[in-house]
Amino acid sequence: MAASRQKTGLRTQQGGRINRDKPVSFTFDGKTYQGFEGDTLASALLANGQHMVARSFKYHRPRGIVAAGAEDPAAIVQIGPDAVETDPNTRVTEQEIFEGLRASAQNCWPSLSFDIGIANDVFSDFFPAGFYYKTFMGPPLSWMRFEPFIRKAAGLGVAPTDRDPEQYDSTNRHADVLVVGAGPAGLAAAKAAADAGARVILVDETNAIGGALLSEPEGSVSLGSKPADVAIQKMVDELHANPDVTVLTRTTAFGYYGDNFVGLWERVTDHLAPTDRVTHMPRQRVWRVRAKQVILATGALERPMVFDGNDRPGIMLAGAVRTFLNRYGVLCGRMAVIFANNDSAWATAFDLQDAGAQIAAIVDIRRNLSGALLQKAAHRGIPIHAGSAIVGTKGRSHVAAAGIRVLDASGMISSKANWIECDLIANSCGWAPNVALFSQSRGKLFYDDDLKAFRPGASWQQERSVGAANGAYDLQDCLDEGRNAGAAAAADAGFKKRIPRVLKASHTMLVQRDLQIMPQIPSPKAAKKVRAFIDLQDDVTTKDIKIAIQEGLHSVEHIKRYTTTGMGTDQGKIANLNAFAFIADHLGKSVPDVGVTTFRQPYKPVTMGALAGQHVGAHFMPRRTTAMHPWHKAQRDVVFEPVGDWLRPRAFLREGEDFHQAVQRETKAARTGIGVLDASTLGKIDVRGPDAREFLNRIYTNAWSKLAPGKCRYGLMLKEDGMVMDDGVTACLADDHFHMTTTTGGAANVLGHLEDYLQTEWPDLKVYLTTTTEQTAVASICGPGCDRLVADLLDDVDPDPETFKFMDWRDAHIQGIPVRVFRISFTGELSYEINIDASYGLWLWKKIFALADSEGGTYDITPYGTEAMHVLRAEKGFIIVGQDTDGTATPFDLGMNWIVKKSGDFVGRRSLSRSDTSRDDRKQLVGLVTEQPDFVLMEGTQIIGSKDEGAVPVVMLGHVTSSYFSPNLGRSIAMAMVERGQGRAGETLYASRKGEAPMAVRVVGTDFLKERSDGTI
Amino acid sequence: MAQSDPTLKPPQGRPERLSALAHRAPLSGDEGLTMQEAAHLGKLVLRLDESVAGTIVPDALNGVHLPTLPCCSDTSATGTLSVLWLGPDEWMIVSEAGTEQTLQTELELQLKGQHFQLSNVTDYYVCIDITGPQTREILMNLTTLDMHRRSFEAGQVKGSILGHANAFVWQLHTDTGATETFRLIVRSSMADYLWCLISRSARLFGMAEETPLSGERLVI
Amino acid sequence: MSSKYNVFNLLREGLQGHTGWQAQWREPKLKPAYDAVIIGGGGHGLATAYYLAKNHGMTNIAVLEKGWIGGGNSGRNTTIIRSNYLYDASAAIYNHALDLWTTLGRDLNYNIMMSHRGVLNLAHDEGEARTLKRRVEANRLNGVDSEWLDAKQVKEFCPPISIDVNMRYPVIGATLQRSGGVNRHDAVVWGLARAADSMGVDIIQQCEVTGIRTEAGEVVGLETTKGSIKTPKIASVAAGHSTMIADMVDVRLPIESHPLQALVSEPLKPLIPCVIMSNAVHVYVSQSDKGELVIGAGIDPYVSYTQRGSFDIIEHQMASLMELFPIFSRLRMMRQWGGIVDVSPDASPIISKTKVKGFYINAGWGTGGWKATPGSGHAFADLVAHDRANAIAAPFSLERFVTGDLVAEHGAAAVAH
Amino acid sequence: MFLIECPWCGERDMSEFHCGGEAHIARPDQSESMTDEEWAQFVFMRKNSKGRYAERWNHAAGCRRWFNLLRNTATDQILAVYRMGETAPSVATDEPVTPSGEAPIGSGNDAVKLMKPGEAL
Repeated sequence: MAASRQKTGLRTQQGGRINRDKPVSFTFDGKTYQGFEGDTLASALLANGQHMVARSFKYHRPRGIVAAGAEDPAAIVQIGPDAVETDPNTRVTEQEIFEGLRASAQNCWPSLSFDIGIANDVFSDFFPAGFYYKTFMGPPLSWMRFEPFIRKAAGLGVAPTDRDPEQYDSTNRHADVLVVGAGPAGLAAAKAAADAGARVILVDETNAIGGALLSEPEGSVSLGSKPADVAIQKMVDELHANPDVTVLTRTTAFGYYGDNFVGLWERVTDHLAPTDRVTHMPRQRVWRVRAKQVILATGALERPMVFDGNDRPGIMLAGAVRTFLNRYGVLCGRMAVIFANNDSAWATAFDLQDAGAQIAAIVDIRRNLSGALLQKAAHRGIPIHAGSAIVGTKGRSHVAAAGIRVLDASGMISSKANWIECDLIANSCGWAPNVALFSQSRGKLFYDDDLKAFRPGASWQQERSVGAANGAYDLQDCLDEGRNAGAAAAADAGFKKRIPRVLKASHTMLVQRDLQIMPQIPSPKAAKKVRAFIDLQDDVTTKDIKIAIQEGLHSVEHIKRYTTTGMGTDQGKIANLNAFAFIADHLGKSVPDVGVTTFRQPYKPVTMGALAGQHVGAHFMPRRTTAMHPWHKAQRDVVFEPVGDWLRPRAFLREGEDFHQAVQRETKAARTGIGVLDASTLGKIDVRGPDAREFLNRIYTNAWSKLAPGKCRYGLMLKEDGMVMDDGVTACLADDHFHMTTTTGGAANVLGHLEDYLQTEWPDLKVYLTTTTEQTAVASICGPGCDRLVADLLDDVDPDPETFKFMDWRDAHIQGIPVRVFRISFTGELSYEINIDASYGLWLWKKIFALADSEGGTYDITPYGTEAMHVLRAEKGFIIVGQDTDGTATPFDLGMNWIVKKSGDFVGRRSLSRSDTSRDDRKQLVGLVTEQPDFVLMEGTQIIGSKDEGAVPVVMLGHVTSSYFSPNLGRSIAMAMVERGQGRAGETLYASRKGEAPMAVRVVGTDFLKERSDGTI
Repeated sequence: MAQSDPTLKPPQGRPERLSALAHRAPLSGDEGLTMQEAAHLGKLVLRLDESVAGTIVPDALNGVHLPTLPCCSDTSATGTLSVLWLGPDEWMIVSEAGTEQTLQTELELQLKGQHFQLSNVTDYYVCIDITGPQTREILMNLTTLDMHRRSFEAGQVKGSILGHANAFVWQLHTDTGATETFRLIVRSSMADYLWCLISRSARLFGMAEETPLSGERLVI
Repeated sequence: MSSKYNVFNLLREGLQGHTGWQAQWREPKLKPAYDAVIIGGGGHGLATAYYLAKNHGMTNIAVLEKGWIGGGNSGRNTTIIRSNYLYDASAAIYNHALDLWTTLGRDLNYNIMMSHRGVLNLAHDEGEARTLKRRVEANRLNGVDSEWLDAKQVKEFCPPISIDVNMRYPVIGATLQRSGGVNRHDAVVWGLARAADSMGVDIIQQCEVTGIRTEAGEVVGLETTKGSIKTPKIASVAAGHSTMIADMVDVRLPIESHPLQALVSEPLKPLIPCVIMSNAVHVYVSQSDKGELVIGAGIDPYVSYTQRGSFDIIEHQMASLMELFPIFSRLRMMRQWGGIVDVSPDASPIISKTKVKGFYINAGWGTGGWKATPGSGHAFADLVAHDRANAIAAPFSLERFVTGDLVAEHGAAAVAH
Repeated sequence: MFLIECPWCGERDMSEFHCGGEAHIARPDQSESMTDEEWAQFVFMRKNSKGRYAERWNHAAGCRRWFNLLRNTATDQILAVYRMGETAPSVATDEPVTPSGEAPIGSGNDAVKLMKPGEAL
């Protein structure tokens, strides 16, 4: 076993598409290694003889590198310099190395080479598929005792510990033709489409253009008259020169969504050393592409053979071994055994031998091999084992020998074991078109009996699959399919048909031929001792699938879920087809009869940061602010409240005050001095047209036919279900012209609601709507005697309340600037709302405060915030839609019968007379006062009928919707929705309190100021 | 009261007019990329029946038509007055700063007798102008609109969503043809958000990234 | 032969190569007649069958499933279990379900991995706090476990969450239901199927109902792709496809079927200890026992049966997640999928008789049906067995949309996950 | 992620639109004389069809116009766009062949759609 004891793997003397002039050092598990620019972590580790890089999920078995790309099942590690910029579960076959890269093994303890978790493997007989469903069922909650241990054992990598310092972007593109995959087929397609004048996007998920051609020995293939690498570079240069073409490498098409929307994920800086990263570049970028036509040239994926002991590091896909050799200049082993069921793997043997490796054997399950193939191998002196199979392997953390036996005609074992030492088993069970994106596009697959794989059938979207993705494995076929599809796609996208130039490949490569599938290679061992892995990451063996089937799980989806096959981070890219074939074999069905599991987005895992794009942190959602906001923000200690998208000042704290004290002061000031509120955020809608009145009649619950110009009226809006939706004051500007206001949070909804009715239900009404919310800034000035202040402000209108009456409005000027003044009030106090063009809002605001005594003026002016506004309106018993209502209150429930007109339809009217909405035992809005005047009920407190709560469930009569300490009444006040509340005036009820005796409350009217003057409270 | 910000000084003399982006100075980047506000342009929204719109050319508009082709605009020879199609019965009239009130009065007079609506939205909207060869690419980071030259031509105006903000994207007619200018018309309260989001996208082209004003205390 | 699941049988089978396990349920042939037929082999349908057999002795019944059992919303949800609903009617059914969940694994002899790890519902502003506190109070008086946490306590309960006060939507508090949590959806479906099957219930997969026969306004049988069946009782539990079934007997439903998406991350070592839900930021997340972050968001606003939603929703969901958990940004989304949720106008379910005698409907669970599974099956079985709604089911009748007595949970919580 | 053709503005991304639900539900004129049952039909009951479905959309971020859209809800294929007040055009589509309305292609229900042996491409 000499070969296996020394470090296997080797960098070749020459060849490969790496930059041997640029050595790069990196660390894996603390040890420093060397690689070259252009290496992936996988190729660099293999060049250093490091095959084992991970442990499997369940049994913690050693895992090596199997594939060379995104399809690798289990070679995943943690990357990153520290605990913050760390990337768990990173595939070594995709991570490019850079100077200083740090990688470490994950899901193992204490180390990769010695992992305690291997105990699971020792007892694996007791942990078959679904074992956890059969145990840990003690008394209730007993799972809670086991779960922490299970959770700790599960999981793979470790999440970052702090906020990601990187930026991510997302961007939108429209393309005539999007080509996914830049191998020969994709490149030919992109070229043909671009030549036709189409806008083309060509993407490849690796760092280079060329696809499978990059896995061929340099100079071995020519396209046209040039070596392939030169021809490709020329085509790429031409594409780059075309302003309508975008070529993206390191970019994965991860999701094919509806209407030809494809998501691309570009890794912009992940391959660069931190010192090489340009600070303003995003780490990654999502391209949201809307393509008229899509061409899928996503290639084919190689299937591994399923045999006993097939999971040891050093057992790799033959195609991957060839890629590592020819693209990266790495020999994956010095002593190789090739195990195949088709011709393609033989090319790996020949290339390996040419690079200096020894080929210990080619084992092929086919009994009748083509003469040419046999001849070529014999000429090279390679031992051939036709009609044979590898039935077992040896080696602990690396494969050391392959056990070979001859198969008889029926596929059974017919010889004694022949153990051959090796440090590499390159195996191939044939190739399957990579149909993930095609299936995501919702096209129909069909099972190709020649390929023994699914390939694209009928397309559903504007899509074409070409090349190996379409089952065409021959190079010339790929070029031709790509070229034709590119031209056809451009034509379908509206460009003039052109006959694209033919590109001739120099020769036919060794492709899959005479494929013979054996879903599981037989083993001489007792069935229970066989460990043939189908899913290498989640440790699913053929035995697990057998158990699932034996237990009656026959749907492929059930088996997947029961065994977790295909549910790892690779999503079973190379495992699934083997699983389907094995299930079919076991159930005695055909593969298409068994079906396939869904190919879900994303094709491979995409960082959540990239998906979130730029819409994070300060850009997550806009904060809308008013014209006066700079003034608010400059106050010494102001607390804001988000209201819808808006930020409104909640209270302006003065030195030494807490929030409560500030609110009390502001509330008091608005009734005793002058309070000023920024009311700019209220929604405003201009309503105009000869039918405007009729429109308002239908939209609001009350009548609008007689409101005279110059007057305002309060209105309540319902939804068709009869529940209160919004409220506000609307002013009549002219007979056919109204100015409507809405709640701050409801503005957009209301406009949508109104436009909906106008355009769809009543298109005959001549009414136009335009939102004017932000055109005006609004200062609401409130308090006894505030008319004097308003008089000082206005140039030309006398605000004397005797002549400028409640619910009137006037046009006026302030220093020549037009304003509109409304005498409306949400506090019950004398109040004027001054509307001014928003660009003068801050000026007006400052002008008002220049009159304050604190600024050397003469008025006692207090700015107040939304919290004081809430208290003030509650003192007067005004509702806030959304606080005192919750979508279940009718106007009657709110005691607002007066606002519902006696006749005439309006939106929601019919719902009010349904049997349950007209019941008298509904919850109705009332005022509540506590027995202890200084006790403020918590909003949300439940109201009950008796002093003793008794046992649960307790009958609840209602709940407190608003509750404050009113400085103007010197006591607490509350509003509540209470069952039959309107008939309970004077009744004592109880407010339930956690851990304390219920507090007695008395039912009163909601207008507390009136209740006080009536002597009720 | 903190009064370090000059805009917060008590007013003296003439009324002081501030746009919602008054706190943002013009920004520039590579290859002549610039972003600045076109402050206080007059803006009126006109609603009028589609069927009469094509026949009406109010004198007040100086010969500029109400475009009836979707997403089109018409601009006066002097470039000082434009009418943008916003919807089949909706236009925005953009005029020089300070002219909107006179224009509104004249239009009201001339349209008398029609069923129409004319609303002053001068302060409702803010105009952000971006100029430079990379403008389309910057906008692609923000909008799903097709920004290709074949799809978005000079003079066109399209309502869309930029980031999370509704806005009209209008490509101005430029005489030189060399550099393109896109004018974004966005609600005042969203202007700072959009400005910063654009600057974030434009950082790739050498513009300084600015972040939205924040720091408001929201939690007691 | 190892029909009983326990650790001893597991060890014994381990030594014997697991050759003794029996099929968890049979693959019976469709019989010509049943005492009742349940349409829909998801969690709710199988629970209905289980309780019909167990509590009401009705074992000559069939569950018909168009695809494979548990393949609809049962296999697509984020398995959040909680019962802290506002209204009495909702609290009653969801709390009943929570009680049943607690012992269901043992009752079924199938570990459903019921993890009572706690559910946080976050409040980001005063309005939300007010609404949530109201719920806590109502829950307390209804005997539902629920409490209020301030921001600091939220951080203690769920350390990775950001409670940065400068966030766009700062966390100002949350409700916590400690008995809430998550469980393993496949296990629930399979455990219910195995238990129902063992009592004689026929579970027929790949069997689509193509028509319902009625005579004089009464159900007499139905047609399926596997043949005709005589039955006096049909219980429809078809979730997103409820309208298609109800259409067969001309019963109109107040339901719209919308796409709802969810996704999981790659598996990670334990990261978040509980379930976190936010309405304002619109995302909910927990971590599965396997280590995947299980993440859900809102529905798409249109009717669709494609089991696919819009990519925007995923992007917004991720942005929302970054707002709450900025440390997640380098983690990766591994798999996303969509389901079809049957949304009712008041965000409450329908468990009801219909104008057609013998035709019962259980639908309208919207985005929040999983947590109710055993409670829904329990109450529905009672209705089907007795042709009369019990106290738990009564408030959820179809009639409420006529009379206006809605159970308006959406008014209380915007989204009823 | 629909690409919706606004009757005025042309093809735009779905994010610019707002869906208003089922189309052609006219608000009753004489609601007072309707029974509670009839009123409930108008307010709450919906066709919720699988297959051809007419619904209302609004180009909220663009021209703010409401229009109708005919879509196959089994596949999300948009079949037609037409203006308010117009009746739905007749458009050929894969109508549901079974009660569950499973479309032969384009739907994600149950499983990945496979072609039958001999089925033409």
